[in-house]
Amino acid sequence: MVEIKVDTKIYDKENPTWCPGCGDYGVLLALKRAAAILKLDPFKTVLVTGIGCSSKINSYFYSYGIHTIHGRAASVAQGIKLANPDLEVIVAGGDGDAFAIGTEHLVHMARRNPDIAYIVMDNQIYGLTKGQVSPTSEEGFVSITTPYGSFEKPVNGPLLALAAGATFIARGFAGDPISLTDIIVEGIKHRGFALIDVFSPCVTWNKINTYDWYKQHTYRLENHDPGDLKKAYEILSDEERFGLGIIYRKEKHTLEEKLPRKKAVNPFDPLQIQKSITELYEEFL
Amino acid sequence: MVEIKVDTKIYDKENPTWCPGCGDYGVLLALKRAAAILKLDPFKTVLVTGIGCSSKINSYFYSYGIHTIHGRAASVAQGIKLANPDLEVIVAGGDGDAFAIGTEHLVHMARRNPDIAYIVMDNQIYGLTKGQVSPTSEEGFVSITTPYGSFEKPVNGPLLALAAGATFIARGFAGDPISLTDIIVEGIKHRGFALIDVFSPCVTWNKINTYDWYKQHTYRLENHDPGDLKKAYEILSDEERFGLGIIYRKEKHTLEEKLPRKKAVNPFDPLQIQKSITELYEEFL
Amino acid sequence: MKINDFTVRIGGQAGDGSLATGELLSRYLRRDGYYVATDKDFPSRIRGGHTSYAIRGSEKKIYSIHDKIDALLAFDDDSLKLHLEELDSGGALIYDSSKTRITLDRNDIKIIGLPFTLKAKTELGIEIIKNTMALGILTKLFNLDPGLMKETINDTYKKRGEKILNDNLKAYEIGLELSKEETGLQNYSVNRLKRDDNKLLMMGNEAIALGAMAAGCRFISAYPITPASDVLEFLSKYLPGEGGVAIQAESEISAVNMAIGASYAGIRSMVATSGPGFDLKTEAIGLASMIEQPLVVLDAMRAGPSTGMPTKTEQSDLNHAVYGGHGDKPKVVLIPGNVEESFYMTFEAFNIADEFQGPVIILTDELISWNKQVVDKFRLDSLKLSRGKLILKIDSKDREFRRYEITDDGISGRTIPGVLNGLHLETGDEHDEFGHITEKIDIRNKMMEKRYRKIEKIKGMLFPSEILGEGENVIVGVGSTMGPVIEAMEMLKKDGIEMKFIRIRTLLPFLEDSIGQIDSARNVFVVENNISGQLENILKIYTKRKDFIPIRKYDGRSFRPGNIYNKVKEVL
Amino acid sequence: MKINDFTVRIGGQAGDGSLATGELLSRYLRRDGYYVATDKDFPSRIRGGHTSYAIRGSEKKIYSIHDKIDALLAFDDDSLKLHLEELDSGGALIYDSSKTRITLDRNDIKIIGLPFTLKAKTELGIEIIKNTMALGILTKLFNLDPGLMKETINDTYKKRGEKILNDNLKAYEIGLELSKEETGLQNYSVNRLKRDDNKLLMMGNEAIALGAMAAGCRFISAYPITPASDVLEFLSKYLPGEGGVAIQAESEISAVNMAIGASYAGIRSMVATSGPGFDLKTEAIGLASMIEQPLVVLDAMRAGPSTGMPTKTEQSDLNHAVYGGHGDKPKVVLIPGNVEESFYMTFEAFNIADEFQGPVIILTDELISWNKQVVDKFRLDSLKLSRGKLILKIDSKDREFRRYEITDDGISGRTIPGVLNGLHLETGDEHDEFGHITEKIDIRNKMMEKRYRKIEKIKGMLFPSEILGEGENVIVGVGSTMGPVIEAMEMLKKDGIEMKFIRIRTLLPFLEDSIGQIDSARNVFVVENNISGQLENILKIYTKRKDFIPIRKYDGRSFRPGNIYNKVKEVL
Ligand SMILES: Cc1ncc(C[n+]2csc(CCOP(=O)(O)OP(=O)(O)O)c2C)c(N)n1
Ligand SMILES: Cc1ncc(C[n+]2csc(CCOP(=O)(O)OP(=O)(O)O)c2C)c(N)n1
Ligand code: SF4
Ligand code: SF4
Ligand SMILES: [Mg+2]
Ligand SMILES: [Mg+2]
Repeated sequence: MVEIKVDTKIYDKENPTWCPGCGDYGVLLALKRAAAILKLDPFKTVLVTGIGCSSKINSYFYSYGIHTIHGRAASVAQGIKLANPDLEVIVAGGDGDAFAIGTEHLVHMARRNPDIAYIVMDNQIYGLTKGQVSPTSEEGFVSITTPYGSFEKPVNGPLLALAAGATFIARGFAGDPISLTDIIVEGIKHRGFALIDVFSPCVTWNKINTYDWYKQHTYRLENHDPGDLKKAYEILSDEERFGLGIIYRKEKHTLEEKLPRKKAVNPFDPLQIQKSITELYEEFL
Repeated sequence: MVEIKVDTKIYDKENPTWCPGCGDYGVLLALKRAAAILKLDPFKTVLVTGIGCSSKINSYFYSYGIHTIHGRAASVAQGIKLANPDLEVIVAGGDGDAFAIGTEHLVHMARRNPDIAYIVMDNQIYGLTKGQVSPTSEEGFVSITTPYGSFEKPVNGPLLALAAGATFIARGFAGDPISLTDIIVEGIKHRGFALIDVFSPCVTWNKINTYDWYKQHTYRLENHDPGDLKKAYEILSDEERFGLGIIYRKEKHTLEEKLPRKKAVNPFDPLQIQKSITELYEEFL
Repeated sequence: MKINDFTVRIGGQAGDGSLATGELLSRYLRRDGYYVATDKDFPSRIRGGHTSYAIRGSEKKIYSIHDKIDALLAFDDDSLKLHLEELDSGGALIYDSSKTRITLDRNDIKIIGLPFTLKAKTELGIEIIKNTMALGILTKLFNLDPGLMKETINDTYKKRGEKILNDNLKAYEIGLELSKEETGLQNYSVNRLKRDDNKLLMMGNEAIALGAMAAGCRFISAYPITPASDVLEFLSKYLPGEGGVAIQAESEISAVNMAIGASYAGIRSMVATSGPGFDLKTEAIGLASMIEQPLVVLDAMRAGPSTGMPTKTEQSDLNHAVYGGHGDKPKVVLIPGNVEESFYMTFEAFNIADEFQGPVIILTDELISWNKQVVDKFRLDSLKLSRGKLILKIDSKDREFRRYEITDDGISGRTIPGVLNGLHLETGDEHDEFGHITEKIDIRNKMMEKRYRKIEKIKGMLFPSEILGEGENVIVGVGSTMGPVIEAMEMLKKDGIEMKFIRIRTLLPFLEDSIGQIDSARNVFVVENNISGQLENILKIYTKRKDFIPIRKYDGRSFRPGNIYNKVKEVL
Repeated sequence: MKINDFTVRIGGQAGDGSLATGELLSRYLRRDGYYVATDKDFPSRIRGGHTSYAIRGSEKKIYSIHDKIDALLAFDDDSLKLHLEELDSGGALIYDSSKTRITLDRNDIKIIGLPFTLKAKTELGIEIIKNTMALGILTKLFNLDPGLMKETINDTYKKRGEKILNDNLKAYEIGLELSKEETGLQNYSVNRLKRDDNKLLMMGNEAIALGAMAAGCRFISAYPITPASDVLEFLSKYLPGEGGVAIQAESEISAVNMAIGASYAGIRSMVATSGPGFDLKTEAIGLASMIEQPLVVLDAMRAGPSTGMPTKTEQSDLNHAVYGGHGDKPKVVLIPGNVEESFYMTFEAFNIADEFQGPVIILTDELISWNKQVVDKFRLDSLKLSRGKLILKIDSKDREFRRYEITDDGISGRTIPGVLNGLHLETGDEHDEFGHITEKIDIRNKMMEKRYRKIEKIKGMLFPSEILGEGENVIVGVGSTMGPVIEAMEMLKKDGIEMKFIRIRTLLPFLEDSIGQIDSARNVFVVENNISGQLENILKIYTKRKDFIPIRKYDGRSFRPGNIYNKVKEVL
């Protein structure tokens, strides 16, 4: 892989307040790089987040942004995309946001296949609330709410999204923002729903799943055909070693395309929307 | 398959108010037969439901019952099972309950693996609210809320549950209550979470997915090894023809077994629970 | 003697067609120039259980049925048991003589047994068609116009195919034939009114959907729930043609968050729900308030608590609408009194939401939501759309836009994604003018005050109380109780008792426009469809008086005028 | 001259250890016989941003810090900027001379610059240890007992390993050495109090967790949220040992429904959350009320609306607790005033929930939730557990049990699955005595009335208002404002102004026990930590008076006594 030199400065906004060393810096960098490569217009891009350390990312990325409530970013994003399909809509947030309180929305978003990329910054812990177990924490994981070790099998987010019908599944690592850039570029380019699960270490609360741990437990997918659904299930079913890269990709009609309307109403023509309803009076005679 | 003659009368309660011909009658019959075969003690069994036509089933089945709110039966059931693992806890309800508003709970219940069987009475429609599209309705399905046809890929409930970590997945058909009985028997016997997805036609609102339709689109699994995870994914990935029977089964530790407590507190000893907390004072000195 | 004003009740088992007959009668009446008010009562199941449909036709505008009915069309024994008492003397009981045998000790009514089921089965082979047949006897009793009735049947069933249409027309003819011997009801001097197409027959949910469409709402996301589902259903049919989206979400929580997203992107959007779903939307409504996004929320109230009685009516979500949700956040709560007003209020709700940039909640109850009334065609020319401080072009080249600029009236310019130089962050965290997250004391205070200033500012746009009648005895009410209260007032007037009716239409912010009149009244009756006195408790915050006389009902059924009349008479 | 009563503020960047130092000081003070009240202020992020911790020690029982602080330990410039004004004359400013250079024009304070960071780095190689070092100068200034301090450090750090313990002990010694030259503060006559182990140092969340354990709560399901998470965290540690379950659910909705399930199965259960999560639980709390299941819900209030300021305090969920949720449903809302009371109220909440069979909501705010106070060891012997009409053995052999029997007091026998012959259905739909779903008018009315009768019945078990002081000028408040109000009253007393403080402890059902006193008072000040006057609006429903004088604060910070004192002085 050759590192493409890009100028990410135009996407700078506030300085991050994440802890020094937090994986989320790597994700932010990769996102900025991807945006630069794709030449995303900040005025036509919306970065939608939930609540969590990771969800603060839209304070630090120069585009339109909406920082919603915990778990609901996916739904807000779908509303935005349906209302104005011309916008580039990207969702980002934590593992709690996506795979705990937001599970329902992720699953249904996947089956609808809107043209939205969802970047999960997965640190296998609840960062902002100070170190509770997360749905992606491994069994036995000791945290302040699981002092005797977690007694639940973790959620396998990408596998779940695949089963729900997602048309693009990838996994990245914040410790390798250059490779991650490529994944994000592909995810954003993908026409349809793209789930990008990124291992993004929390250096403050998760002393198990460190950068090193991820290096040991991940491998780069080589010669993998993302069109192979069976293989995708196989890769994702492996709960010991995690393949990094694009795991599954298939073009299908997007939600926006499948809607019955011919052409979306134009939000920039706000007063033309008022409508005579007299033609509907027939229903009431 | 030989039909076992069982006396189901002791499980009779109120007379169902379902529409004549509703698939749910078949599910109720199968459940009563299964209960009789397993000799379930009505006083030690709890049938937990959400809201919907199907969720009224615990008005018609003689056991303890709790008819909760839409989508939350799974959570209530887990609370019951954790509080008193000696109870036989069964959940039943509709496709809306399980795969729309309750998605999140189903997924997390599956990964926790409590010893609970969940019977989904899937009619691919919202019955009680009068015929709206359901998360399991097929693409193109015309309903009162999708007059131009559904534009969403349906949720594949059993596949989702498998991806979430369920240890027992089966599919049945209300039109064949005898085979369904066996499936329910096995599901209840299974130590761990069992998802039993039952095609249960709504004769009033769903004129597409009729008894005949299901007969044409289902087949009975023969010589299938439920221990074969890959095969299970394959069977469930088929969205044209639906295999009936036990699709996946694997024994794993249950949630109740994995909890850190030694022995569950006894709810029948209600006043012994008051506890001196002085030994904890040390934390506060 | 009642003149051109009568109520018919049709009762039977759920799913057996009484509702369809009621529909036909209502449609006929509208065509004949009548105003109509209806009241459905059916169980929360799909088939079976007692269902009944009361239809009142009148020359004057009405919003309620009578206490007494003038004809009872009873297709099952339950109808008789439950409704015979309601039947006014001089009225008619019509029963299906092929199903029921009757011995009654009332000789003040006309009793007519006709073999509907038998005839339906033998002559047409379809039992359910007995309903249409029964229109024959109603035609006779109330001297309706058979030609117009046939036209109505024709227009109603022609879309359903030749066979169904013809069967129904035939059934009606048989009904007329069967009724040939009967005479009309004495109490009525039914003149045919003028054929009039300046009126429409619709339920509140439809009026709301139309109001939304007229206001340019192009996005609804909702989750089915009784009695709100019709709004999504109606808009699913018509929004796509306007470039809009109607989407059934996976839950109420998803629905409201999608609608917030659409609103953020610049499209007028709404959600429609009832009690349980309204609860679930609580958190997101707070978000809309905090990020200052317009959002219209319909809560069609039903009998609670919890699942309660889903197909029954109640006015018990006032509290949640006004006070629900953690934290202090401005919102607006409107409550229309009838179907017609539901249209106008919905239209204005979108303007209000855009003007003050926040959530507007519309409360209806089942009596309005899904009972049809005849309304005058809407004064569409009088409707003006205003989008408030929506900014779609920005000249300044500042890197970030002051989305939450502190202004005198608290309202800031709002821009949407896609606008050049309009970039900002919206966040439910406390924030500064650009939307940057902050916890600074001075900014926090300014932002809280700004948000509350907006509410003061828009008070002028909101719906003042409607005052009807005069007198030192006052009735206060909200929503659908309007209909029965007006009827009760007329009954009282006949007894020489003049009442003043104050109908509150904006619950939040509470407009204190009628407080003076409430305080100075001799007696104040508060009519509400709930057990705990939610409206009364709101009034008590603003009024000096504590001695309200409650008139409450919480059995899931709407008020009858007599409930109010009797209570007033007890006291006065 | 202050005697054995002083406040120290320690300020720095989040995550750099100021909180740990405050902890040590608090623990020391408890050991030395002091009562302690604390007030933390930190941002909603993990590292960085200004954090400060104020600790007050006093001989008498206290629930609030002072307006003025006696020592400011400033580890960064922000601390100086933000808190110097607070520093009382005669007090001491201690700053880190290796980081900051100071030129100040205050000569009424002692200014002490010591090179903490430098020393920490050079002598121990760990910057963060400067905090412990700073305890040296505090020891000197307030004449604390170095031996007891070392013991405290020892007990605190010994679990963290030899190295950490020794480093901290060494740091303290260095701190003492550095401070050798300094003299004590003049204003203080600090006698060492009696070493006293009849007191405990804890935060409200811990008191609540302990109250729950004592009451036999054996199930908590919760979803992490500031500032309630500690309750789940504490119980995760200790419930398994009692055969109980503490489970972090996938969401607040799941949590509350699990807890309802556990309660239904006969185990006392609770949930703990804050604003956004409280919203999400709304629907299920209504279910608990309708199916009549005991449930204890903690809402630890934080600054809203929406995400608001998660680590800041507010009293703005009163409305939602009292009025939230669709439909009319009985529930109980309690609000404790301090850490100690939180324990007792939680214990009783479980009894109340069992007695009336429904949800009991406890409201705390951040000032109580996670600020530590010294409390007297609990009077455990005085606590009596009552499970209400829980029935575990049934003699009758009826096929179904009358779970919702209509009784005089509205309360029915409750049985649980597993009980022979206790079989019944529980449902959120309206139901008859056996739990069969029904919509019959008479049963509906009886059931609604039955549920509301329960609330009347249990009023006697609830917490009456607490009245402190005497006089015709009254302050009304709830929750944590108790602390600052008491201090303000003392300040006013010195000015010759006697005040009466009415602290409402049960918000729902509203106990009208203090209404007479409120109505007859000359002036009534209502102190509350919110912008909209939620408490005032509740009072207005029951009182005749409308002329309350609001004292409100909504910047996310707790009241200081002076905020109240000043406002009262303005008026009186
Ligand atoms: C409804 C609701 N519940 C709980 C919270 C508290 N909360 C804030 S962030 C968070 C989870 C953080 O974990 P994650 O989503 O993994 O993000 P991270 O901080 O690890 O990046 C929680 C539970 C909330 N804000 N809203
Ligand atoms: C929170 C909430 N939302 C919506 C409803 C309305 N509702 C009742 S049943 C139901 C869905 C019914 O469909 P399904 O779960 O498939 O059950 P079925 O009736 O088909 O058996 C809905 C949406 C409700 N009761 N509560
Ligand atoms: S707490 Fe963890 S996730 Fe949050 S900013 Fe710090 S390192 Fe990152
Ligand atoms: S509506 Fe459908 S699901 Fe409901 S009872 Fe009738 S047939 Fe069954
Ligand atoms: Mg995380
Ligand atoms: Mg269904």
